[in-house]
Amino acid sequence: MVEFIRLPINNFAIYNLQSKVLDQNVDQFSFDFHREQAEILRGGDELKVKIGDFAGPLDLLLFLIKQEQANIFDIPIAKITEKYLEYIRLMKKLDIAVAADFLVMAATLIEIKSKMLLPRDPRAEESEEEFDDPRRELVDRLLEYEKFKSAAGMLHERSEIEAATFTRGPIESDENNAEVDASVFDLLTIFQKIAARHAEDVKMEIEREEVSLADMIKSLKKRIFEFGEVSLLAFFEEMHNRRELVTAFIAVLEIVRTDDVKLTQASTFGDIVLKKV
Amino acid sequence: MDEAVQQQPIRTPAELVALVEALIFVAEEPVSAKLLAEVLGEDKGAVKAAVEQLVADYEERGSGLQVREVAGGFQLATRTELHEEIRAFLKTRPSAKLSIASLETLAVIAYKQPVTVPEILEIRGTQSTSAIKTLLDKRLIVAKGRKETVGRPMMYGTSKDFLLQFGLKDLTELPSIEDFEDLVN
Amino acid sequence: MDEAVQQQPIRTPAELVALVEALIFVAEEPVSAKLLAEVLGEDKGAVKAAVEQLVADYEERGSGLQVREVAGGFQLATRTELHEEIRAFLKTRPSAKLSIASLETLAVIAYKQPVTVPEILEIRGTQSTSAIKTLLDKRLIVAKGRKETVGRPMMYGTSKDFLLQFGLKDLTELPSIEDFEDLVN
Repeated sequence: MVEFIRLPINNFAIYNLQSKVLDQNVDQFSFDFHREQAEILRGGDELKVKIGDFAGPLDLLLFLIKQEQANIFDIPIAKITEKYLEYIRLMKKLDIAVAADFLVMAATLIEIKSKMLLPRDPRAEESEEEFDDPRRELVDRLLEYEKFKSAAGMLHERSEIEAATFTRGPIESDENNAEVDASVFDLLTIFQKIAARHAEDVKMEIEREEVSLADMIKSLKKRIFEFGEVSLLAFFEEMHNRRELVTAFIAVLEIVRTDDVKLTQASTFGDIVLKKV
Repeated sequence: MDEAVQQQPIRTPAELVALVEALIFVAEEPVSAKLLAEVLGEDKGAVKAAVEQLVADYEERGSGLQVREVAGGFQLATRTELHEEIRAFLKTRPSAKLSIASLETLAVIAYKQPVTVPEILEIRGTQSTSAIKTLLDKRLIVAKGRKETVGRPMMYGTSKDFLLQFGLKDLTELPSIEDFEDLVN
Repeated sequence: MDEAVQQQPIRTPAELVALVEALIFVAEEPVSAKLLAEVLGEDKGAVKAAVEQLVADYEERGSGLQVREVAGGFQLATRTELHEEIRAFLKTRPSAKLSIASLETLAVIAYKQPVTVPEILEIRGTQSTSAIKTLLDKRLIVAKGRKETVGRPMMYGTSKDFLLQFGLKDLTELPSIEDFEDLVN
């Protein structure tokens, strides 16, 4: 019911909601999140709610700290925790799945808040510097995270510039084939695809009738004497499953042993041809 | 396209030459002056003049490239005199790329090694002989002895070069299904 | 290659510039000065000078194209200012942008490589598996073996495509992560 449009870097998202939600209660969206209020845009029977879109709990925290114009080294933890929980409640109201990481952070914030309320050990008060601020670890993480967030912004700008340059169209000397440059990730995904394909084949196999060795020998003999020679590759490719293939293989061995037929191969790994002598 | 025409952009002749050059460069096939004029919302005569200017520019400065008219359109191409060096260069290109069939076969061999041709056939559902030949030629796989079953088929496994090309220290570094479990689904 | 070196072709500087131009054009990927020198049997210094001349030539005549250094090689590409007309011509829309989550994950991988999923989680404070999948699909990152710790998790690093798509000569061209600290405070 919610269409989620991500707008990178701008840090907000637009949610399209069914009118049903609109009728319920508009008040619930009056959320002071973006620079102004969350915008509610009506269009036909759709309701769009524009609220902050955050890449993770640290992203949200940084946004709240900036919105409150607070000092990152002295976070007003009670206020920020309250705002943080408000956001999560809004997400839940909008029926947007809240990632577990956001909930973990909520718990961390509450824990820090309660620690801040505890009276300080009077002995520690002698030197202010040694006071172990419960916020310290969080601040360190935020500072570290913010560097990478800025780096992400830099990458975004670079990709924008890059998207504006184009390389030449195909020319004659390019071999036009479907070749791919592979990584180990490709190997694994390809292997999984094959395995999935194979699983389907196995299901179908059950329905097929089995060909007896005698029938196989008969049909192969008929072909050899009709056409003079038979490509083993082509013959084996006609087989539908492993059992048939084994039967076909034994049939070839039988024919070579008992009849005037020989096997020839032009090159190593090349096709093998069954020929009438 | 109509929008462009209505806009009637004001471009200097030099700007038009540059644009025409860029469009001929990115095009997938020779581009006609008519098409260029349409896209740019310019007069066909102006575009023709720009193309002529471009042809002359490449000619005059003794560029390794030329703008030539072919199949009713214009195209950038290398100058014919340079064909020997170009051929020599194109030959040196690393052929590390693999076809889908080879890649599938390689994937099966990597994960199921040591594995025989009939076993690969069973897993892939198609013949893999030419793919196996390619992989042997590229030294990505090697024969690993014979399997002690009917017919004693040859078994294949990945080579040292395989590890090198895929940047693996050893086979235990191959990603497993579990590594990507969350990612792949 | 040895043949070419023995031959010691005598070319004027202008001829070398033209040849370098033609080879950069035909190559499907950026070409390094080293490879050009090898193929042409020329001194690497002479080739570098020729490339520099070529870059300057394109710049000076206000061409719609540019010769630029990216992913360890040289490449011909259109000038950024012309992107609107080129898009209209190719009828392409700007490619799908990466989400903030993917960009952040990519930033962590670019600066901390080789890096494991738990390490990325640590910095970003959130699971990044779907972002990693996206980045692998787009070939911006590659698996770089396993870390020798408990569970031997896969490590990730950036790919050549990353350099290409972000217009970087090499990883050292990335601004230092500490430079972003000043912006923060």
